Amino acid sequence: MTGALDSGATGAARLEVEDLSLSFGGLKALRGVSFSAEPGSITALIGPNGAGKTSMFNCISGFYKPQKGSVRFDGRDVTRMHPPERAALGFARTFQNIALFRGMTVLDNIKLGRHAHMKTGLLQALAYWGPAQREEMELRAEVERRIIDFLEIDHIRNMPVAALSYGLQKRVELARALAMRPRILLLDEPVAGMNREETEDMARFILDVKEEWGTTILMVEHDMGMVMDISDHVVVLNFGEVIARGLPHEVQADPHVTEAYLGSGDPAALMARLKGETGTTGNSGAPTDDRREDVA
Amino acid sequence: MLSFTRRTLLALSASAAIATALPAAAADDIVIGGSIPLTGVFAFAGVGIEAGMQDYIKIVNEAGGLQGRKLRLAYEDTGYKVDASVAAFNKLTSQNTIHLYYGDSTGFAKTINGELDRMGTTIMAGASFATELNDPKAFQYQFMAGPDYSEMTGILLEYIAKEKPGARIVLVNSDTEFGRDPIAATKARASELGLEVVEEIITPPTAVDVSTEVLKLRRARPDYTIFHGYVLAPLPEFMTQAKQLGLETKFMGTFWSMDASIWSKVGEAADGFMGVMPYRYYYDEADNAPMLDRIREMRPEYQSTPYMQGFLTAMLFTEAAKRTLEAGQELNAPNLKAALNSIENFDTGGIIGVPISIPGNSIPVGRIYRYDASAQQMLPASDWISVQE
Amino acid sequence: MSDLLFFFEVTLAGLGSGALLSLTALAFVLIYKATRVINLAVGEMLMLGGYLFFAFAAGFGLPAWAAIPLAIAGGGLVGAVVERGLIRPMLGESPIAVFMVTIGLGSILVGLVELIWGTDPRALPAFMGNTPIFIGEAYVSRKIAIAFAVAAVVIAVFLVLFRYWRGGVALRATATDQAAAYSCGINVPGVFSLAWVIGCGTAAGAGVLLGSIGGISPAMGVFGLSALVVVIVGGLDSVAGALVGGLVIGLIEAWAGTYLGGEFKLVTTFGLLLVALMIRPYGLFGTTEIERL
Amino acid sequence: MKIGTAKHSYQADEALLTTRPQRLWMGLFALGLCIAPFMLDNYWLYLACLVAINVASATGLNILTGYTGLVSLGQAAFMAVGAYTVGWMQLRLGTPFLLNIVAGGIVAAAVGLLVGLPSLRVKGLYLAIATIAASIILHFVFVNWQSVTNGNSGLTLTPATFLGTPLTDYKQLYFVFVPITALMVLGAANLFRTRVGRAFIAIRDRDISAEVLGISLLRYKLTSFAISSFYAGVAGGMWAYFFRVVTPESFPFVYSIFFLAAIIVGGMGTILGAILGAVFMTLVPELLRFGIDWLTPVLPNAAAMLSPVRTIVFGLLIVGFLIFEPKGLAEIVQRTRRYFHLWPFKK
Repeated sequence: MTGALDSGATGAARLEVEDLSLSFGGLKALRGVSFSAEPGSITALIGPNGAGKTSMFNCISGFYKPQKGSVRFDGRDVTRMHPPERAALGFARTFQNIALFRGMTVLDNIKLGRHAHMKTGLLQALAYWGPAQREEMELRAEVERRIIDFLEIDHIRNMPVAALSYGLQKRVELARALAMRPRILLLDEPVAGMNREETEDMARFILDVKEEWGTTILMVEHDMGMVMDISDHVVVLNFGEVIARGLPHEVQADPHVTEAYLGSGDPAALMARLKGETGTTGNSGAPTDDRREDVA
Repeated sequence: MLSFTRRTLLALSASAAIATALPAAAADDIVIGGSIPLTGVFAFAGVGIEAGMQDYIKIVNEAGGLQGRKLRLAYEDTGYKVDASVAAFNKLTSQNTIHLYYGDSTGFAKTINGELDRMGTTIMAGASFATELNDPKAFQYQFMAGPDYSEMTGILLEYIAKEKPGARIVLVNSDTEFGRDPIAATKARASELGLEVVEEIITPPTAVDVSTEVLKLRRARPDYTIFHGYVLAPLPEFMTQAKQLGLETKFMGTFWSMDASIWSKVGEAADGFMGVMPYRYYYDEADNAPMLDRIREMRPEYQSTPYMQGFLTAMLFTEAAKRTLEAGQELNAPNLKAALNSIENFDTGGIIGVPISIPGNSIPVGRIYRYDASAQQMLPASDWISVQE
Repeated sequence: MSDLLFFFEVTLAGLGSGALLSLTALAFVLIYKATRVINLAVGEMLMLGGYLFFAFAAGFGLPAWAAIPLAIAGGGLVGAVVERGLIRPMLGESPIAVFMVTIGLGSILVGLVELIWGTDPRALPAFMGNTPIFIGEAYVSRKIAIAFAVAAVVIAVFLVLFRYWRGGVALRATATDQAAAYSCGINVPGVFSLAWVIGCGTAAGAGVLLGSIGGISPAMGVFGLSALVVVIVGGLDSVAGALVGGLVIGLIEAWAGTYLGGEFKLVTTFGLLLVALMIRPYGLFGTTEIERL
Repeated sequence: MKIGTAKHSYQADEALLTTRPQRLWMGLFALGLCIAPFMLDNYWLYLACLVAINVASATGLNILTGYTGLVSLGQAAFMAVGAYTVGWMQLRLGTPFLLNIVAGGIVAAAVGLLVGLPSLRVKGLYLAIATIAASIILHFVFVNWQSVTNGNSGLTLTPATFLGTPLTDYKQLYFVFVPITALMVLGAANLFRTRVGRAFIAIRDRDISAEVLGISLLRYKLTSFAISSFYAGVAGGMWAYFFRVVTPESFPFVYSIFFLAAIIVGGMGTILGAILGAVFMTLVPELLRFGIDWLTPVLPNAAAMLSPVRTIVFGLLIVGFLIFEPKGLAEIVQRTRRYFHLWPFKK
């Protein structure tokens, strides 16, 4: 057990999605999507609203069962696995609308991330005795050392999350995902609704995670500036299909992509977004997909 | 939290002491404790019981008490809930020396009897006529001022067997401890007497709609229907529907559904209801019933059957205490119970129409009364019947 | 008497008491539909209706035709007061918290009734007549037959009102989407009040019927539990579900009570409830939606 | 704010009582609990025992409802399972007291596990109603499983024997019940320092995201049901030794509502809340009894008002706390603490 705790990252994993199809009744959310995220790299999944990005994420983390296709994790087929089992393998994610546990402090939220890797049983927990206590202490030490310091959230560790600003909540979510010992980190719109400064901070943290933890990162993001800045690889979805993929600058130049975006909203804004202006996804902090998230 | 409790306790017990000190309580009072249901589903009984006990105590005290010692009733309302009854018991016994206690329910009696055995200071009577309690071995310090429930139905059966040998009987009982109490004994006794139990109906305790049960009754065509485990509802509805259907069955009940004032509110449908009653009614004009005269003198208006029960219980408590004191013995449970059991051919002043003896825990005598809707009274339908063995 | 006739009679009796359950369930449904509140105090509202009738008819000596509307209006008034005083402040709280408020309310109502009228069970003044009704050879208790007829008429009226009356349409609109109803100019708080007034009035009316059959007592609110089963089985937001569910439960209770024994009534109903919850958690006719905390 | 530098170790920071005044108060409280039986008369000892039983059961319900967010109206029925188990073992097997109590808890936990199964499919109000159904079915079993439960008459227990002494009076019972309850409360507090407790809270706050974070809903919802019922079973076992008669009518449905009311009034989802709530809700009706004592000279029929007034006050407390102080007494205590922290000589 102690050994396990030291190995914060037991190596980045390779994620492969192959020919994935998902439909709700008659609505086809994903049609034969294939892509891969290479170990230790940042892959961005982009596309206009309704393109199927969140559905993709939900298939990867196990909420949705795709009708066809597979998800492979380091070559292992995980398509039929339940979310908790995937978590134990090293899947970690953040949510589009923050899904922190409002009844807990920041520290407890982060600790919760480690759940799948801990062993304390019910009776040990009731007694808080021996191994249980040791495990908690080791967790605390590691969280303090590797996560709280790293993400610069020392000052808020005992605050209830409900009292935090939006940007900080997003950061705590990242912290919780890191506590999950991710081998692949799924970030669902990590900077949505943030101001420029917060966005830059977050971009820096994501890069730091990649460098220091060496984790594979897959993110959905609307902020093109950030996507272009930090991604190693970009996959573009539209109407549930992959319409482009490649290096950031290649994708940026792809006419299909421009067309997809232009077709879906106010052209000026979208052009601006493509050029890398920030803060375009709205700053309500409560993205539109509320209900879908709940059903998920 | 603790300081709160303690402080409150001190304040409360001080003021409680003042409050109870008001009616000039003397240290050597003989205290009758009581867990009495003045509220809740059994309030109608508790209110009468309390009045009856108070009145008898007044009579004794006006005559100079017991060897100069006054009687006093110290009681609490229980709402007919066992835990509240136990709480009241503990509160009262903590504040007073209590040798005589009135308890309100079977559950309470069973709960507290262990405590009584341990304390050895107190005997108990109460509102429960449960068959189980009528066992001097298991409940050595318990008694009841009348027949137990099985003895009550036994008296009814005795009457039926005489009126109509071989009669067909339906038993209707509520699905409670109270309701199910006498079923087995009743069936056994009926077959001994050559009566036929043709149907048993169990109703949920809160039954409001009895149509299906009435249909069962109609199919069984009994001569007599014996209810047990109810105060009033759903008896009137049974009787109304049976009348509509032209059923000939006679409806009978046991002590707790025998009060005349309850039935007077039902009206015409109540006419002809019969049941077993161990005491005389308030208005009974019997010779040699000085206590009834006395009650009517103290209370000009009708007093309920629970009143009589309370009155008689207080009388028996007093008699036991009196006999113990007269024998120069200490007031404790064994002495009091022995004194009580020494009661033989005792005249209750007419509350019960025949002299009584209490060899065990009950007084197995009673009489059949029938409700007359025009007179709004329960009138005697038989002589006194004893099922003492 | 043939077994078949007996079965037929039992079935009729079951339908009769089922109609009362439907009526009570309707009170649940009306309130739930508009306000998403499960009002566990419906049983106590029903009891209160019985006592109000008792007060008007026996206390003030009013004739039944005057006492019944007064009892229903009294129930509605209490509903309005409760909605404004207790339920509206809870707007936006978790459904469980509001549910618990109604449990507390039930306790308060029981206590008040005990304080005012005492705890003794009482019989209501008779107003239904006594002549038995026979369908062919089968006997039906007159009170039960009347209860059935009244419940049937009331439910039919509600079904029509929902469809055609403006208030009914507003209620349905509010039930579907509160925010949208607001933006269409529907007075949503008004609809909430209306639902509580009508719901509690209906419960009070059911209480008068129930009380005239079995008498009244502060404990008669337990009937609400059986009605709760009806709405869970029928669907919390479905008037038709209340109707069908009530009849189904009434029949099952009658059959179980007759052929198994009275003690099986409640356990059969609730056993059925568990099965229903496992198979169709949203009821036979309810909208597919699982309540979230 | 507790800054890391103020603590010598994470261990100290993770302790249940982190400040010196807290430890002082707890010490005083424990001392008070030890000497209380020598100060109290029989009636207050009776109440103290009853409070201990109710605290144990309310703490269990709080784990399920307050922390895991699964509403149960079946706590009294689980207590009944524990009480019957204890009664049966005491009478038929004559096994030792502590073993019986633990067995009562385990059997109740098993039943709770079964009753918890619908929680995988239904939530919220529907689950609450499923637990009502379970209580009614259990009641039916108690009435009809004659050979074990003795039907309507129920079981009459002999006193418990502990270390060779029969536990007959309330002082003796106090010295057994209070430590048991204290242990159970401590266990509950410990639970929420570990991953198990965190998982419960996560399920309450957002069960869907909890699943993605690696928490098996199936397992933890059922675990929560089992623990909660275990607590109820142990409390029911103590209840059985306390009243010594267990009948189907001993644990009515309102007793389940009582526990829900206790955690609402005390404060859901805090250890302190369940304790305060159970103490408060047990003692308030008793204090009303004294109120009636005072009123009697003025209002002759005051005694007849006690039970309705209790019923009304019970309802008012539920409604009042939900509307005006949804976080319960525990929040009031916290506010008071914060207020005193502003004093110059704090800590």
